[in-house]
Amino acid sequence: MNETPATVAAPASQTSRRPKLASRLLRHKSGAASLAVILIFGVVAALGSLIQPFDPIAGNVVASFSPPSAEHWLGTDDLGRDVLSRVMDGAKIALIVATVSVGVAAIIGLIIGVIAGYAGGFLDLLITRAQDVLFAFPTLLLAVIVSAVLGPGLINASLAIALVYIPRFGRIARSATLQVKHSEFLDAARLAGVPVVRMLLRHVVPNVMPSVLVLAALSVSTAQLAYASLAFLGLGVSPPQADWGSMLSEGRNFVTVAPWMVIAPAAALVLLMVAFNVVGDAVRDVMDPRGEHSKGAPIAA
Amino acid sequence: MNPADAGPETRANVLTVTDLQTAFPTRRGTVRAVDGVSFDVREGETLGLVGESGSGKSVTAMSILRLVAAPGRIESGRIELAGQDVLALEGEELRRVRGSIAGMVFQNPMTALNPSFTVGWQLMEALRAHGVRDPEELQRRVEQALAAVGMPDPARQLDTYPHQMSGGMRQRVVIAMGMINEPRLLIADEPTTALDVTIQAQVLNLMKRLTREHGTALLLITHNMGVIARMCDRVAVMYAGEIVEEALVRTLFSAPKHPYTSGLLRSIPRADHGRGKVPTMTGFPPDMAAPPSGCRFADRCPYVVDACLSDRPALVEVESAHKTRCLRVQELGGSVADLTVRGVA
Amino acid sequence: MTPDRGATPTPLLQVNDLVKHFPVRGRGPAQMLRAVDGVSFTVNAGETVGVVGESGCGKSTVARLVVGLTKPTSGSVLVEGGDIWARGKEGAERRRRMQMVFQNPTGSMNPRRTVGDAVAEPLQVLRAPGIRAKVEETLSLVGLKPEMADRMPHEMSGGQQQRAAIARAMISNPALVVHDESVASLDISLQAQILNLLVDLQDRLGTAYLFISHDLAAVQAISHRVVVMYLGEVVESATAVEFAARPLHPYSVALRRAALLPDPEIEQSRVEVGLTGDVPSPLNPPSGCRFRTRCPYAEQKCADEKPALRPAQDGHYVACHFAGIATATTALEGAS
Amino acid sequence: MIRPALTRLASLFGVLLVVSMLVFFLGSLIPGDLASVIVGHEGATPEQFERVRRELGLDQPLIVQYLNWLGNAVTGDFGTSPITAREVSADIAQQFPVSLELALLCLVTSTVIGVPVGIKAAVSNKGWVDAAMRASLLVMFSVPVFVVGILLLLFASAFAPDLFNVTYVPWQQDLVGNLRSMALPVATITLPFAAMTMQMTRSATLEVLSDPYITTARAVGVKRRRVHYVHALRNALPPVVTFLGFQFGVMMGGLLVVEQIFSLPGLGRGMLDAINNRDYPSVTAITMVFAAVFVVVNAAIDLLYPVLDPRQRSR
Amino acid sequence: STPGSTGGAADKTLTIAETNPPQTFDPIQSSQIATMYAWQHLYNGLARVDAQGELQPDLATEWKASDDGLTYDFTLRDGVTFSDGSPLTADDVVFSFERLLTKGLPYSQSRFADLESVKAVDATHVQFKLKKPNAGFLLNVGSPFFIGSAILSKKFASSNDPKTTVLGTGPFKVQSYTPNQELVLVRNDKHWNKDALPDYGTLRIKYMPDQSAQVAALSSGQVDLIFPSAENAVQLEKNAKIKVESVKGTNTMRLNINSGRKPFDNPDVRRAISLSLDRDEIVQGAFLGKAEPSAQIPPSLPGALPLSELPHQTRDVAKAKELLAKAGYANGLKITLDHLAGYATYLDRFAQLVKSQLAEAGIEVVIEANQNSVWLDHQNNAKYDIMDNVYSFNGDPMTLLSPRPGRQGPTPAEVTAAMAKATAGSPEDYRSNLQALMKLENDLVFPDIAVAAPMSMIAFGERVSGAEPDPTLARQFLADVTVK
Ligand SMILES: Nc1ncnc2c1ncn2[C@@H]1O[C@H](COP(=O)(O)OP(=O)(O)OP(=O)(O)O)[C@@H](O)[C@H]1O
Ligand SMILES: Nc1ncnc2c1ncn2[C@@H]1O[C@H](COP(=O)(O)OP(=O)(O)OP(=O)(O)O)[C@@H](O)[C@H]1O
Ligand SMILES: [Mg+2]
Ligand SMILES: [Mg+2]
Repeated sequence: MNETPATVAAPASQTSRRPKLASRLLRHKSGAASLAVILIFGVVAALGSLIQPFDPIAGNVVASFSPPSAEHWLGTDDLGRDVLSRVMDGAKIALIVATVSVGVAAIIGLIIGVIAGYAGGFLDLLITRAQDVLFAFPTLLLAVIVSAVLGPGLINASLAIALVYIPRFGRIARSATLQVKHSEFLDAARLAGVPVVRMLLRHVVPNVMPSVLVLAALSVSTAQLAYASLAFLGLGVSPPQADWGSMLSEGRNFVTVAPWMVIAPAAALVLLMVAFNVVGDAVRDVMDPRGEHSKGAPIAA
Repeated sequence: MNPADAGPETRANVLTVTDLQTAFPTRRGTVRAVDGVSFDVREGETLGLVGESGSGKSVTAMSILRLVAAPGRIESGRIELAGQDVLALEGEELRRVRGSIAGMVFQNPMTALNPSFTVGWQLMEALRAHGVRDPEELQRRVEQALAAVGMPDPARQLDTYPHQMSGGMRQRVVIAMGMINEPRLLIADEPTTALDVTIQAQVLNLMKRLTREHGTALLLITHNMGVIARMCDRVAVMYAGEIVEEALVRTLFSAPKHPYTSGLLRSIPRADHGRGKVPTMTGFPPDMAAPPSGCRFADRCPYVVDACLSDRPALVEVESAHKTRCLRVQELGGSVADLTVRGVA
Repeated sequence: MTPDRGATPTPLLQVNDLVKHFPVRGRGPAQMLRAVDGVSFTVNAGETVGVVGESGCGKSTVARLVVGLTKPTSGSVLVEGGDIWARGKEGAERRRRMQMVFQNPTGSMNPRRTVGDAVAEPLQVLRAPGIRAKVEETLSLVGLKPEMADRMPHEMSGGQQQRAAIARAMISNPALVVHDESVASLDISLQAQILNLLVDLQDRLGTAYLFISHDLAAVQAISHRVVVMYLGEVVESATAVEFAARPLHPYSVALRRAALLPDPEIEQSRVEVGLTGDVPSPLNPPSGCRFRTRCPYAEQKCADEKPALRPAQDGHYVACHFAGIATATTALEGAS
Repeated sequence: MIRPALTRLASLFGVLLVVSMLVFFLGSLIPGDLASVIVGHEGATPEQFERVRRELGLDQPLIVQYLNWLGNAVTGDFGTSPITAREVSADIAQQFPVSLELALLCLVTSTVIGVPVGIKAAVSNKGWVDAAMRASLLVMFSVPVFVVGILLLLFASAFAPDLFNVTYVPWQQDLVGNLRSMALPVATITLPFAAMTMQMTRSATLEVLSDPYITTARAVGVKRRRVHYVHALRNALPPVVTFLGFQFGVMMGGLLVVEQIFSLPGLGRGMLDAINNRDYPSVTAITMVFAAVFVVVNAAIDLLYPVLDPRQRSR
Repeated sequence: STPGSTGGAADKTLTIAETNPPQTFDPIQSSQIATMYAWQHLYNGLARVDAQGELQPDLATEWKASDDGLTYDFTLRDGVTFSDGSPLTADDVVFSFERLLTKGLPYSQSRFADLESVKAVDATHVQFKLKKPNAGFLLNVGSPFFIGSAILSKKFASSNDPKTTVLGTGPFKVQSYTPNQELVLVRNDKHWNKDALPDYGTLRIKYMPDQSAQVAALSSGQVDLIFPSAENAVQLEKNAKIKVESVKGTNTMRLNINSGRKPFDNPDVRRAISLSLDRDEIVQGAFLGKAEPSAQIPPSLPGALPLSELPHQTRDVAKAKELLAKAGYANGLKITLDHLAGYATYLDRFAQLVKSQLAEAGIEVVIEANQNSVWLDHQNNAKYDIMDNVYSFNGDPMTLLSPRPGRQGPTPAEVTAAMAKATAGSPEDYRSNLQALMKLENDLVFPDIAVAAPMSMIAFGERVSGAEPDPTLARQFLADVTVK
């Protein structure tokens, strides 16, 4: 009469494994669309001069300030250079700044934030204070110092921005870690003997990621502007190669004379930045355990 | 006159649920967690809802106050609460019903309380939501409610945060919150699971007093057959989203008509079972995303015949106040309780 | 105290005079909450010890202390005679031999990882081969379909989550599993299935259980011995059979009395019984016997003198000056 | 009770000390030279250079310069600017209130916009109004401040010349004038900052919205708004507040562009000038001000944490 | 201007916008032109060079040089007082110049490098003694920017710090100064020349670092007058309510060449660079047409030479290539342009044009954009290849032609000789001697390549009339402006 259910045969499986993050992201409508936008910018940046209609840095002063036309789709700038080509050229810088500065900062910030939050005690104090020092340093000064030490240039300027951004990621990651630190699922993992590193990677990081992602997406935009100001101080790429921020700061002097000089780079910037933010949200959404229909209230089991 | 003194038939229905269907769209397809459930609860009456884990009891409870979370949806049916059509209510009307006409006690006390607010604040919040403003009255009523659920030192607990309480204490707070507005219907989803038996007894006594003295109707969801036995007037048994049997409590325990009910009752551990020798049913409930077309219990049922696999049985009233959902109910005679169940010697 | 010392020289688990105090800051000066206040018991290999007691009496805290999730204020937890807080690998190895099923299944699953991942975790750590197969097998053992491995915790009902949690605790064949209300949210048929399963596994693998529950019936259906706790202390300890027959502590008796029977005939005519009085606060426990404030038999002595846990009969220990004054039979008489 | 407060205080000063060392020693790594700035861009003999350097004390070893500075700084003396000969502390006393006001105003306005929109975005999965609001905030966020600022200026000068003031007016002097001078700068940065606040709030709110206690609150009939703005928000607050805290820090230090465009004599501009001129006393002092603000805000947030999250109180 | 004997209505205010605030009020302590704009309202010199390059009396009514050119005697004007009413005496003049010689910045001191001593002959006579004759001495005394030549009150300056407090003889006195924000000046009614006083009582100078914000301020009427950049002028010209006035300016934009470095020590390389520049395109591209091609001495100054008469001032790419080949760079050359970033937008555009124009001659230019302090550092230590720079006119045209020892290679002997000849020569021959020097420098392309002279522009609203910009960008003209 002892009937344990040990012999239950598994009914024919009709569910596949949970789809991977990437494929879920691709099914997220606005997420996929924004990913496509970023991809297009990536292609434009990668192909570079192959698809640019004109040389982005050579112009003809005689043809300056020509409004958009069949020849120059987005018009020409103060030195007669093709705005479209320059915008296309700027895509590369925008993407490098975005990925290097935010990528490096997010990864390092995540790591040290999670470690600080999880370890607590002295290590926490040390990391937090070190971050505080970085954070307490005026952004501009810090970036100037770093660029000065590393030398000017695109990558170095991006790294300088990364250094400036590390503490924000660190803080966010730390506070998110503190929130999950005392959850029972970590206790369960501890009981399972999960080593610390794996515990952080598998259990803590996924729960910390949402806030980090949102911040990362936002930082992509601010990084562009930070880069523009470093470029202004002479710490970015060497002119006349131009990032969108510099094009804008140049163009705004002509906003009533040649509005296309502002509109074109601004549109590119906005498009890319919004795309990054929507993708950030989308990743957040698909990472949400509550699945595709993420928003809304709970289910009570 | 105390409404509880009236005969059960003359008492008014506080809750009538008719053909409720609640579904969750998922990747695997639509899960019909509640699939055509009908029942009613009268003033001063206690209806027990028992059944398999995952059979849709909680979802039914949530549906009554329309608290089913998106993407879950009430697809069809009718819920009448104290004369109001709940599914037709909008915004503010619906909100006023919640808590005051029907109160709710949730299953999991560990998470049902807001960690950021004191217990006292949260209880007062429930009162404030229904117009109580006077601070002294708030304080008095909250203390009363906490005392009523057997909370030691109620005045002190007001300033306590949920995380500072044990599971049992939290559960009592949750119960107090469900009852604080003296609702006409109390929906209690496993209200005593986290409590030890002495406290459980207090809580049950309290609820019983409520139904007797205030005529509060009680929809009690529990796994504990002892609680059912003690508390309920009638019992509905759920299986895979459906009610498979509904009867007066004594009838159900003594003469269950549905094979599932019978199997359930026999699974209650008894002293004479011996360690690890509790008789159980075989198998597991069907996948609710693709339920079988026939009887949902068919693949676990010892009495299954071919017709069971193809025809979906209806819930029929086989005796007065006794409904069951089994094709073979007539054939199997009065009760399935004593029949030998397949697989159990 | 080690009731069974004679039977097995070193019990699997030995808990000695365990104390856990939590500092609580409220209004006024900081206070100590005495969650666990001098608890001792043992669990032998292959044995089930049931723990019952008032809610808030410190059962979960004991559970966490036993598996090493919380460090005790004082006292020790020994596995096969060795302290689980020993430095280095030794302690970690001892702690690893114990698993726990948490009281709250929802909270004990990472909301962002599948149930299968959660269940597989203890094996992944050991880098055992054939994890997926083992996970599916274990899931079916606890009555979950193998495909459930790919679900997220929130997609399962409370009972399903609970079973997954049990599967996780069992999968690495630990020497001891602490069940903190592990069957409370299951329906009875499942409860029975799980209880049978636990017994079966115990018979096959020799796993020991520390089984914490409010449900006396369930505790008796699985335990060899029963420990009764009240307000951070052990008040009674006996074999399950003995406990079923003759609970000696007034609190144990009250527990037995308050347990509901699955019989409407009895229950609906039962007069309202149960303990009166408020549960005292662990911040400020009563002097002497902690149960005296609710005990119908309390006398002055109970307030003055703390009763020690002493043997009443062979293998039956109780902490009461008047042990046996209340009996289950009188309780049952009172009930009918 | 007292010990933690003291260690806390000590660590704050520790941070300030480390910052001051960093700014001193790292600052010297920046290429460019104060003496060059002072000498200017026409001929000077090496001897003349030496003289200038000696007068500035730049010929001493850095460590001596630092210790001198530290000795003076603890007495509240941050020296005088070698460029303007003004007391650095007097300059800062003038710049600080400007930046503080700007940052506070922006913090308030961006929070007032960002938090509700963020909650709204989190709680409603449909509704094009929310989508549009979010989208437009994001768009505003991505347009550089110097473009938005200039457009606002142009529009205002063409259509509403009375609504703004092109130069800063201290509020003690004329409150209305002060608000007119702050209106455009605040408008310029409010939206981008609001966009950030909105995103953070949305994310934090989404995290808590699915918690069961939210259902509990709804079940007892708490008004929808109150559920969102009290019950949910309260639990979403810790990360949002952390974020707002560092937002405030960023604003104190990073509103340079706005200060430039709208001619506000704030710390950001002071810092830019100081860096450009390698006016080390000013650079150091302004850095210390930023650091102090940051440290104070940080400490305030840390103190706020247990208030916001009771679970962090008794541990 | 037509002020009455007491000036016009004292309650009227002229509000203008300047981009950069003054660093200091001490007229020997800054080399920054924006700082000197503030001095111009507050101080006077003994004499002043006018737009034609002629020296006009100011605090001194007359002066006389000795025959050997070593002694100059100045007679002070009667009745001159400082703005606090204290009279100007010879002691003040002596004090001012002695202060310059002991405490002045090298920048100011170098203008009077040949000055040996100053002494008061009596209360109204001052005598300057030079170490050697200097034909430019008087012109330096007459610097419109008062570089080292402003007269301070001895009594005041000994007891106050002139860096932060002011007492001068100028048409205005300081009412208040809020750094980075606003300088409020009021009319100095004690001024000796009532004709030089404005018809309004207050001059409010707002420091607005952003040019576009200045345009907005001007169009909204919050500011009466600004000094627009070329792009702002282009925009403002479309605004009917705003008047834009411009004159040919005396500033010159240049490329400094570090002749101490290879290959710039080779005159042919320098010539090639100069020949590669298309000055017309630069005028158009960098200045939007608001400039003219220029040699070291700009066309607006007397003594300027037509560019056609100067070697290497007209583009000839073929010849440039030829010279490069001759110098051994037939396959091109890669050089760095040390660009002064953040100074002016025209300079940014100029750098980019230089890059593209030199590229056509096979010279690849890498633009290194540097902040002021770095740029200055590179310059002072000769750590650059070529750098862009802007020179302003300070009275003595020699400063526009002087090599800068230590910042480039050694000065060729013929240049040294030509300079000595001009300095030692008579003031009457000064102009023609300088012209010869300029020709020589253009032939050697040393010490720098002058490219263009931007126009001096002002833009003002309807409240203002009678405003005429000064070619030197000097601000003294503001006292002549009439405010409605
Ligand atoms: N959000 C959801 N998405 C998909 N399925 C859901 C969701 N919520 C509930 N379900 C499913 O609906 C069914 C009914 O769940 P419900 O919580 O009502 O069960 P229950 O009877 O209360 O079980 P238990 O006794 O274990 O609490 C379950 O099969 C569950 O998996
Ligand atoms: N981290 C903590 N900080 C402060 N007090 C705590 C903490 N954990 C538990 N307690 C307190 O310790 C006592 C024992 O709690 P515990 O959770 O062990 O009780 P329990 O016996 O498991 O109760 P239940 O049956 O209700 O789950 C309770 O009063 C509880 O409030
Ligand atoms: Mg349920
Ligand atoms: Mg517990």
